[in-house]
Amino acid sequence: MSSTVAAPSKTAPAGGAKGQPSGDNRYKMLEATMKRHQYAADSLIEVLHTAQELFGFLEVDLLLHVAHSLRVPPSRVYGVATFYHFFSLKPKGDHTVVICMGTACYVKGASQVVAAIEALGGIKAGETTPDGRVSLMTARCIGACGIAPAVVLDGNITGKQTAGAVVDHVKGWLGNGS
Amino acid sequence: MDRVRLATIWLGGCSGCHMSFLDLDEFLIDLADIVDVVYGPVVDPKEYPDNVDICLIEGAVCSDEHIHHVKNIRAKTKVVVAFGDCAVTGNVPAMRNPLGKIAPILQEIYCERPETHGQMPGEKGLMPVLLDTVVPVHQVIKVDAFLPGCPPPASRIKEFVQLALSGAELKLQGSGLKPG
Amino acid sequence: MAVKTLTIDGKAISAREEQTILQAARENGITIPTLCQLNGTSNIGACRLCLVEVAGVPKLLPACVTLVGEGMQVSTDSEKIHEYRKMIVELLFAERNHVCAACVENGHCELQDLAISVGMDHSRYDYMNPKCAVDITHKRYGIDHNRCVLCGRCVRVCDEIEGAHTWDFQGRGANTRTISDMFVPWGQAVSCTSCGKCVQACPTGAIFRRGSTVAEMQKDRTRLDFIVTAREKKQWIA
Amino acid sequence: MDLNDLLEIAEKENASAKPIRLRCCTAAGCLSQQGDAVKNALQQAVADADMSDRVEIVGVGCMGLCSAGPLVKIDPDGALFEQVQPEQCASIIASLNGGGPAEASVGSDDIPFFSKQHPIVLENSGRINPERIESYIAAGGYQALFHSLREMAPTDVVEEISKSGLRGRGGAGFPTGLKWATVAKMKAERKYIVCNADEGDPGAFMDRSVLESDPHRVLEGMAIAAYAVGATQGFVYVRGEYPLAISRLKTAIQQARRMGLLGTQIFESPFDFRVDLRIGAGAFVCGEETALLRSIEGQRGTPRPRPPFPAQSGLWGYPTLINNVETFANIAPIVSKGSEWFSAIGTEKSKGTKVFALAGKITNTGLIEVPMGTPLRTIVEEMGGGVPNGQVKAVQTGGPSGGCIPAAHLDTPVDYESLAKLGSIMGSGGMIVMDQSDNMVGVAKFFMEFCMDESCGKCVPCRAGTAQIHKILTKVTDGRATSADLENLRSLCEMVKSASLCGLGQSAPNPVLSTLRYYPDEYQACIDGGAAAEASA
Repeated sequence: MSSTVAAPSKTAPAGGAKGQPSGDNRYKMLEATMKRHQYAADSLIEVLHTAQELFGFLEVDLLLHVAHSLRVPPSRVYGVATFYHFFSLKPKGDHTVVICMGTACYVKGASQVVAAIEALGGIKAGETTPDGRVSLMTARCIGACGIAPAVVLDGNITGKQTAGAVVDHVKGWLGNGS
Repeated sequence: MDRVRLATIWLGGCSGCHMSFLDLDEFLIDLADIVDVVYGPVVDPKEYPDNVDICLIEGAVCSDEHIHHVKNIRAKTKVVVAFGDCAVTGNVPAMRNPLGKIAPILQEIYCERPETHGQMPGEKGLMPVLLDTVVPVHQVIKVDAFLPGCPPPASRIKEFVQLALSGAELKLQGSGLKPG
Repeated sequence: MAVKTLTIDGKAISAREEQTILQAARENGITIPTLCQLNGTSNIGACRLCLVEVAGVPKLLPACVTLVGEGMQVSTDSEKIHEYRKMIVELLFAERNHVCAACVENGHCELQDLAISVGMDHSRYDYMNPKCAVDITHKRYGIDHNRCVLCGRCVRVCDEIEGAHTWDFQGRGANTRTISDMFVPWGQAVSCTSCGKCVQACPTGAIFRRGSTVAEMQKDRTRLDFIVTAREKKQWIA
Repeated sequence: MDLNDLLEIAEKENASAKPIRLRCCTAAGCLSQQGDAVKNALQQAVADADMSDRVEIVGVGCMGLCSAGPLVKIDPDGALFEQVQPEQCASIIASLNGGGPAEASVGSDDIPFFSKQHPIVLENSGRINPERIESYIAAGGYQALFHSLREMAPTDVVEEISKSGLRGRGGAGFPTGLKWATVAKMKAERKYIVCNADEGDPGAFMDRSVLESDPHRVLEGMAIAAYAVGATQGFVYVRGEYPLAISRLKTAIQQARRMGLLGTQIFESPFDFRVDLRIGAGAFVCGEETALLRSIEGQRGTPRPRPPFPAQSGLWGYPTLINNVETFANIAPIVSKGSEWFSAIGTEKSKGTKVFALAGKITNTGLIEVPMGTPLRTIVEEMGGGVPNGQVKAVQTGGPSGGCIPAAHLDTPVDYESLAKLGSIMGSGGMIVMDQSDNMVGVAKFFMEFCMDESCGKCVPCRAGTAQIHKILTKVTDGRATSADLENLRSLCEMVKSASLCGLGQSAPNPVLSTLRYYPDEYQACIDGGAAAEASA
């Protein structure tokens, strides 16, 4: 029962689309997406997809900008952004390893792969190594059950994986700084 | 009729439930005619006796010592009663649970706060070991009846004791169930 | 306006066709427990306390959103329903950190009243002990998430009656939390008009008036109903 | 565009085909095993051998046998190569030119895995190029839409689907014709068609494969449905986890629009139909139809009580027809070949075929399509080839909403009713085979963790109940549970099943209840003997 207030460090006034350099092309592209959807409130999820693709993650200021543009209450935007696991409010690491935890992968030992990477990176699933190199995530069945266990390494689906092989791969990321 | 062997015990709580019991006032005198208090903070015996008919447990289970007590009580008692909110829900003593494991809490309270003396109290083995999670009594042993309230008002305790003495089902009804 | 006749717990009653089972029951003095339902706001059927049995329907139906039907035979007090209600209330107590003894709402709390009405003397479920924040940044009110039951009454009253939509939920499942604006402390939520409707709407001590101490907080839900009636029906006298 | 144009496109497409064609699987399963590199290497080898005039390399959709991927099939009547490596490609091409046998492992398509199938939904999968609409048209595509629009009244189409006996392939098995008739009867200024491609059950990848292999089939089904019920706008709601399916659908929609097969005045009829994509964002609950609708509307995917059903009040309050991918994929063949043809397949109450995704401890993993009523044993032991070096212990169907069917019931015919009787469900079609090394309490806990994480949090039984069930199961696997805990587990499961708001909560207890029913000893062993081993690989 803590008496602290859970809140992000950053707060910005509602409707404040501040801090967007007019030269930032990404805002223009986001604007184009919203325009294509005629700034309709019900395009919120589509717009958040685009925003995350452009910016990598959804910062509070960015969410406020979207809320303002689509005329959706800020609390609803935040509620939607945190309801769906695809959206990330924190920056991801340089590399990502996504371990499928679908049933087929589970019975073929995916949890051992997760445990191995957690041990290697000293992080839990859903976290990024402190140096920002690697994010570890688990997925709800990526539909590659035929080749379980499946692991997505920087966007590439790989099948029939073992803890050792994935550890070796991730070691490469942690090691050489590329 | 044999005299009823009653025990009470005070675990992790404030003793308010025992105080409320004492608020039974003149009913205590009636009780004394038929009940022997065989164990508890208000009587002398140091060992929990065998063949106890009914035991009122006040307080939550907070330490290894409490676990030992309740298991011992369960083995030697016919009717075990969770007496008051701490025993029933964990209540105030359980408010530390969301803070996480006990070691860092003790560390902060005894060592890190500026107004404290910078060391953990007692030597190893001298003090009961606090549990990471405070739990109500029924999560450790089987509990036969629950008497909620913080504290249960004397009237509710009286009603409960009368139920117990009459041999009726030990289940309070209506506002008798109000926690807090 | 068509009228339907039906029975609730064997009692024959009539109701207007647009009425829900809950409304019909209340009009006839039959109590069905509720938690997420709040007069004046939309019904969402979320707490599942008002589930009733309807003859011929294999599923339990939420009385708050199920319309009356001709010849319907509704049962609100079967053993199964009583047991389910009790389990739901026990789950709610185990889910957050409800400490009645230390709560502003003690004695006036809907959750506490439910515990009494379903005959709960303890929760058979392990306590979850989640970490929950207390936000007292608003100058007049506070929100203690330890006591929140996620009924959504504050969210709906703020959106539907006040129109500010300060409140919403973030996250999902057991990690759902009530938030104000972009998850800022309530005191910094610029959309909040400080109208206090959420305080009145909250069934527990989760949203309270600051300065209230144990058992001091008493809420008046009828004010909300009054506003809606006044706005929609132009009736200012109940 | 009319029928002649369609036939002309088909003719042109067939005429341009070269004498020898190598089909390379480019669905996600094979792609993840270098399927792309294999296709490129084959193309390079053809160019190097200067055989481009008579050999072509075609990327096709899923051929089914994922465990043997990447797969390459030579047409006509050539070999099926398995686990092809890029470095083997030159020898494969050389073998076509009389250069000795290819240095790649040759499989057979005359094994039960293939021969016992009855492809309807998957008839084009692995055959046509999913990125070319011409390829679909050459396989007879969009003719059913033409027949519907030009030769049938909307009510005839509904009637035909009703007579076929088709039931929803998303899991619950609601009669498709009845659903269509309901939407068709609604009077509204607007109606919507929604294709539920939010295939969230872990262990299910049928819909992904259909979308990756034959996206136009789904679009055609949606268009026919739209015509039948009077809708003009459709949405395909696809999981964000399926990027390849999304990109192929996007391509397909563009191509169809360009050809006038979507858009206004389709086939010179007054019928307009537009399809948009909506990408899910990682929430299993959005497979539930009312949650899916809220998600399309840009909101948190929380379900709402039904009635009103989406057929009465769906997207933005308008009547909305929601079917899943496989259901829509069945529509064109039913219209083309007639309801009698379709209803002759399957069992009395479950007509047609069903696509299943075989995975887990089984030799042949991948996709199969079999007539309804095929015994589980045929699927698992004959077609799937059984458990490698082991025995089948249980088959999990229906994902987190389904149950575990013990080996003793392998002779059960797979249809909606039979599976329900065993305490499981058909679900969307995932089948995970488990062997003796799998601990069933661990499996139940795995599914409960899934449901707990995916609960939307709106209703109390699901939100708090799944978390509490998971907690009790953890106590069981840790060896800390008592028989009182087991009793609480059972009663809580019953309550969550009966009292939850939507299908997620109502079915979440199924894996626990079915394992309690068939494997009570494993639970008891945890209580008597301490911790259970987690299911191991």
